[in-house]
Amino acid sequence: MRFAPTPDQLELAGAVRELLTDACPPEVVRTAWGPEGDKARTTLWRQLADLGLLGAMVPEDDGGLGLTEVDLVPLFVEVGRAAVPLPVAETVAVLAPLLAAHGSPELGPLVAGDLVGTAELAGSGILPWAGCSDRALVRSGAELRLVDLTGVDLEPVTTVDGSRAAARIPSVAGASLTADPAETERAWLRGALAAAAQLVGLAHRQLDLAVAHTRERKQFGVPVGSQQAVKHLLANVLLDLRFCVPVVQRAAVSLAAGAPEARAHVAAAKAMTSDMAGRTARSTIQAHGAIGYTVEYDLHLYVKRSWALAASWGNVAHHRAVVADSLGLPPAVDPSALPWEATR
Amino acid sequence: MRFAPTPDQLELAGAVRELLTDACPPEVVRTAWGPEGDKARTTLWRQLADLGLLGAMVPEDDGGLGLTEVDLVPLFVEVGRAAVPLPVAETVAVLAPLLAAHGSPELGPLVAGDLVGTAELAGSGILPWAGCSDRALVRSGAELRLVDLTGVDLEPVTTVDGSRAAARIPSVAGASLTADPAETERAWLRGALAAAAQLVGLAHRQLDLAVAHTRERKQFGVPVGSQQAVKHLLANVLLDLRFCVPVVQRAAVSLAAGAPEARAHVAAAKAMTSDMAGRTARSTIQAHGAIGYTVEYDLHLYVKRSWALAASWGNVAHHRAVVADSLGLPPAVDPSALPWEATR
Amino acid sequence: MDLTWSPAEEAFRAEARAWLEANVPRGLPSGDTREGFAAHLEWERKLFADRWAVVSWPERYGGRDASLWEWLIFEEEYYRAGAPQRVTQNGIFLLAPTVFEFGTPEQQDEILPKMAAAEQLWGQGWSEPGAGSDLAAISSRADKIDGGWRINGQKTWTTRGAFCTHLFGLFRTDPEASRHAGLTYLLVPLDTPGVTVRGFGRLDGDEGFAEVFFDDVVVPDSAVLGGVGQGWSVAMATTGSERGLTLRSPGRFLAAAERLRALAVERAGSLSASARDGVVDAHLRAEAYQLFTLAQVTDLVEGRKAGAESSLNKLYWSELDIALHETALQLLGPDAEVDGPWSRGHMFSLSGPIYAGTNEIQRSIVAERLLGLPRK
Amino acid sequence: MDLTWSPAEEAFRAEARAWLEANVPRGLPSGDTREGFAAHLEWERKLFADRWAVVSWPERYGGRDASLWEWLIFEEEYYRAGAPQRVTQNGIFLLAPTVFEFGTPEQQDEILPKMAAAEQLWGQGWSEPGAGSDLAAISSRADKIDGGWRINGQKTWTTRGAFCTHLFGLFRTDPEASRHAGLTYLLVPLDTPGVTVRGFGRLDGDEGFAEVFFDDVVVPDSAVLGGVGQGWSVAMATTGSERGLTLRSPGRFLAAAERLRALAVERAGSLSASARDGVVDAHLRAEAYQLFTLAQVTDLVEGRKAGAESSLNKLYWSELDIALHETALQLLGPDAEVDGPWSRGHMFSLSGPIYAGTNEIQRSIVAERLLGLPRK
Repeated sequence: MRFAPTPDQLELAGAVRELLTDACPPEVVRTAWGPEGDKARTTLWRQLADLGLLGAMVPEDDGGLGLTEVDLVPLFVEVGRAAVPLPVAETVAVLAPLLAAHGSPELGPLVAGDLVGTAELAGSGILPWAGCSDRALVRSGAELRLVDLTGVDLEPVTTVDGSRAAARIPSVAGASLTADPAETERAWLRGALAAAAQLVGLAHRQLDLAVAHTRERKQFGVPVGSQQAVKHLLANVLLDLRFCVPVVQRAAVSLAAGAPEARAHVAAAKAMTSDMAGRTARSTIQAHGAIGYTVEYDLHLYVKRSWALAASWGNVAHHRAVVADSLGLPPAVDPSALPWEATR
Repeated sequence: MRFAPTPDQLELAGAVRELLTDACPPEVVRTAWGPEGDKARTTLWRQLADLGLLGAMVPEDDGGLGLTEVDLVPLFVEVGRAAVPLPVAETVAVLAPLLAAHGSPELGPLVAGDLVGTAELAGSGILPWAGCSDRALVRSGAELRLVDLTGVDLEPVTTVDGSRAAARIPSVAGASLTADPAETERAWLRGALAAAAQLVGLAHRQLDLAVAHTRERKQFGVPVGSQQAVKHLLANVLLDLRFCVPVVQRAAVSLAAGAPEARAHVAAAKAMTSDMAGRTARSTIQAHGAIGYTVEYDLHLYVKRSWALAASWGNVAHHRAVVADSLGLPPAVDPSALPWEATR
Repeated sequence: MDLTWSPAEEAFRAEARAWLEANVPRGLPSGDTREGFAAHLEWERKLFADRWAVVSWPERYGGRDASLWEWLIFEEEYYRAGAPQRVTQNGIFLLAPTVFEFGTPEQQDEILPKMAAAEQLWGQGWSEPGAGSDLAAISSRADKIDGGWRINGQKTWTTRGAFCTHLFGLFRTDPEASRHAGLTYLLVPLDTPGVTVRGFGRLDGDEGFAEVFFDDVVVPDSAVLGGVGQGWSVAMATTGSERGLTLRSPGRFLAAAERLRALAVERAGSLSASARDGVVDAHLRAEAYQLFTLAQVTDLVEGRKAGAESSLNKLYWSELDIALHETALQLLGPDAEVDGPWSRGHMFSLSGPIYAGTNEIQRSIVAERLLGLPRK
Repeated sequence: MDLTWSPAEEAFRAEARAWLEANVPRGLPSGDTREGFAAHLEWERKLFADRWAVVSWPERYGGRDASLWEWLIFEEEYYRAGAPQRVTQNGIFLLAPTVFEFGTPEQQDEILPKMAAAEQLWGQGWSEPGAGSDLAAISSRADKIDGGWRINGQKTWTTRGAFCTHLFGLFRTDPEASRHAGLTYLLVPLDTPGVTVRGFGRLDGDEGFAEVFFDDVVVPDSAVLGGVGQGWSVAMATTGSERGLTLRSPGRFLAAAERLRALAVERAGSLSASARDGVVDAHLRAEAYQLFTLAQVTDLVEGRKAGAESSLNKLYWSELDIALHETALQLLGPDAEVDGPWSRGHMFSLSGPIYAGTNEIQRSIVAERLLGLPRK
């Protein structure tokens, strides 16, 4: 038993954090919202590739880092903290390991940063990051297919988080990658896990902004953050957040071990982090007051990404239902009959 | 449109409040917990009869006050505020009007205060106030039966609110009063409405105690109630409570008018007040600190009655489900399947 | 207790409903963009033309002398018909009651008809960079000059300020007086030389706010509303106005709860248990808010003042609005991130606990004024 | 990251489980009544006899020198087996760590074995009528006399005080020093002349609390734990003890969540959607608390201190405990008002946010020490 990241894991996460502090400050996320975003995105993608991050889960023999889901959690916390406006999770956690497993020739350029890959398995019909991606992993039933987006005419979809560059999933068949339900499930769980880890990082960032703001901002002659109501609001955010972290870590451990509990453990992680994300956004906006409610201030960049990720890869209702199943809970009954009308 | 109690209603409620302030202070409620309770209860019951309250819903021709459910709400708020340790609601709102409708000879002695009557229609198997009652209205299917408790060997049930004098419903058949589902439903809705109104009064009392305590109690050199956290805690209690009141009033208006919405409106009232009761108890105990957690202080008398009433006459889950039905909401689905496993 | 409407009120409702059904514009863009605002102005002018813009105002200002009950009925029908939030609301609901109470006859005749007709569009100038919740910290100043006042300073968070023609606000006219004292309520045309307006984006991206800069802006003495140095009490008096126009309309939340119900029915295939509970709660709370308002209006009509009670309203509707929209997003599942009425409504709802006095401040008001807890 | 137990740990678990299955008493009455307490003492003495009373203590005091991991395993098995909460806990979990850290060898040898054997039963004497959350307001005093101290004053909220034999507490030994200074940690046998103990009822009606009155009570110099005037820092140091014995056992909440799950299965016919969600949440949160603790123990084992983090634990388990029991009451429907393990557990849970520093104080600690928000 040693339930803490290893020094190696911390070191790698530290390197990613350092890179992203420089390479993905709020201005870069903000730029991704506008038409000027493409260049910044390309540069950033290349930098992530240079760090080896894009091949993190690709075996070393295939030119990757050979890491597991457990190693990935601290990395995706950093990706979340910086709100990287690129499909890092989709490429690193979902697409690249699948391509590697199937010996796809697309793997090399993807890991090298020459291609950007996104993925959508929920069946929402909306492909995030479509506008900045070259390849897309989509699902048809339990089959996963790889679509080449080059030259495809995309129908953009406006999303709350303007950096998502979303579009309707194009009606291009693509090439079948796998139809193995176990492999599809694993890809789905990896996507959900990566989303959960990002939600942790995004919440950290929102909380840091709120703490910095309320320490400085004065009203009634004192810092806003010295008011008990604000203190307790933000203490609750930290509480919420800190208890999500080990649940996300456990999900990674189970998934990496191929444990049968992985499905329930990932569901626990995604359910808790998605719930937490909603509360964190609301509380940190509230702690900021009016400035938290503008697009000129940075907070919204992180808030909106967290809303997007909370709704993606299964929302709270789905993942809580998965946990309920794993507990063997009977279905809920609808107790609307008056006592003598009971229909049991 | 005039959505406020009439001067007459306020006057009657004022009279009941005045009586109960004298006749049912916390000591009387406390006494009802012990073996000494019987005498105090009998005296109090007689005082309520003298005021005419026991026949409040009995037609004037039958010796009652001829009031409606609308008039009853402010009265039961007062009964709740005082946590009267007697089946006032069961007798006044449920049993007496039924006996009157069926010309029962038991009506006279009940209204005169010579008999005490209780009721249980939920089918819980537990009869509240059994230990201090002479008659009990119980249900068998949709049929309501009147049981004479005289000389019946009761099997007491210990409840959280020790004043409830509960017992297992005795296996005595009793006399059939009605088998009309509409009449049974109306009796049930009146019981639920009376419980909702009492919950409002009980919450008021808890809040008053918490405000009085936190104004006086000093810690860190200032009154506890000057701390923002305590202020906001109790402000939320008032908020919760104040928005329950008109919902309870509307339920009474609909029930008195025999409106088809009565079922949904009573459900709204009981769902909201039961939910509110839980939050109020928790918050007022918390505001008191350790003293709120003892039986030597009065708060617990009101807290425990409110827990009992929240669970009686249908709990939150039941009444919320009734409202859901009235809205035509489809049944909930269990979204535990992964997207490609969907079974719709 | 009486929850029925009179035949006259029912007739009023029928007339309003018929007119709204025939006239409410469909698919109006957001009123917080420049193009959208123009479309909304057109709608406002249509409302005015048929005397639906300010139903509770006297007829001479374009109203119908409607009772508070009729006003509530109109609002219910307005939102039920899917009509948009009013871009004129800061004038009609915040400034107008103050003008009715404190304005000179000249000010009333000058301001109210043009406001009703949406010819003058009023923005609120209360907050400043250093004075948000702490409004008494206002530092923008107006110095007395011959025949008027010279204004210097900055206001911010002026809703739709970039599209407004006029601003009402509090300015410090006595620099010696501190905090609440020495403030004056002034009315400023935004085309006065020296005024600069800079719009900026709300959470939903629309240019819904503005900063307003004052650089030696001169206004005449007639710009003072309610007396020099009386600004604080004039501004505060509005919140308890007996005309009740500052009540937040229950109609908006009833309509939203009904749209949520329809969404749940439409998305029955993904109606989770907690979302279903959320729909029920939204409905219960919207109705509770309506009923609470009916009781308040009864009190107002019978001469019992509301006062600090309005803090309860603010807390209730703002939290209801958020919960309602969060339930909608749950129902939408992966579609929740798509830009649309629900996601926009969700973002808008998050401003509820912040503007017009944060909910933290409202809770303290409730605790101190309604419960009598000690200030410190 | 490693979430597996070593073979030795698994063997320890198996041994504990087997012993508990064979020995845990069934249907024990509440330990907070006089009769119940006697039955609990018997259980405590059986635990001690087979060296399960204080597994993490050194063998010479009756322990097994168990690691923190083994302690967690034992606690998990203890609650899983349905064993009762420990009536000795205030001694074992609150006083003992302090004695290990600050006691003289003589104090350790005198106190610890008897505490482990449940021969000495320790109650906590911190709160006073005027000093609850504000512990530094303690006014009970101990005056220096030749060879010892003379105590006068009153303590209250001493858990199970009416059944205890000894009390540890903070007393003011320097009346000139104010607030945190001038307090001394003293150990007082309750049979000392001048001590009066009066039990009183908790919310569940049991005599779970006591007031303790001191009327010229004389104790020797050896009653001082950790130095005269050092009481505050001695008392506070305990909460961060590296021995981790003050951690709140996740085992208790895991067991409660599992009982709740079983209740839901048993009452499937009345499992409403919100109660079902509540069962899931209780399970998620109990596991989160367990996992958080595993991470904390990893930190402790590797020498990273916990500190103010313990406020997070307190907030989390106390709120989880309430929510879990509220869900149980929902599941029980009309039976919720019947006296039983769930209704008693519910009442007990409501004390969680109050004792050992209210949750309001814990939130302020989190905000100030972990987030760095300004004190005032």
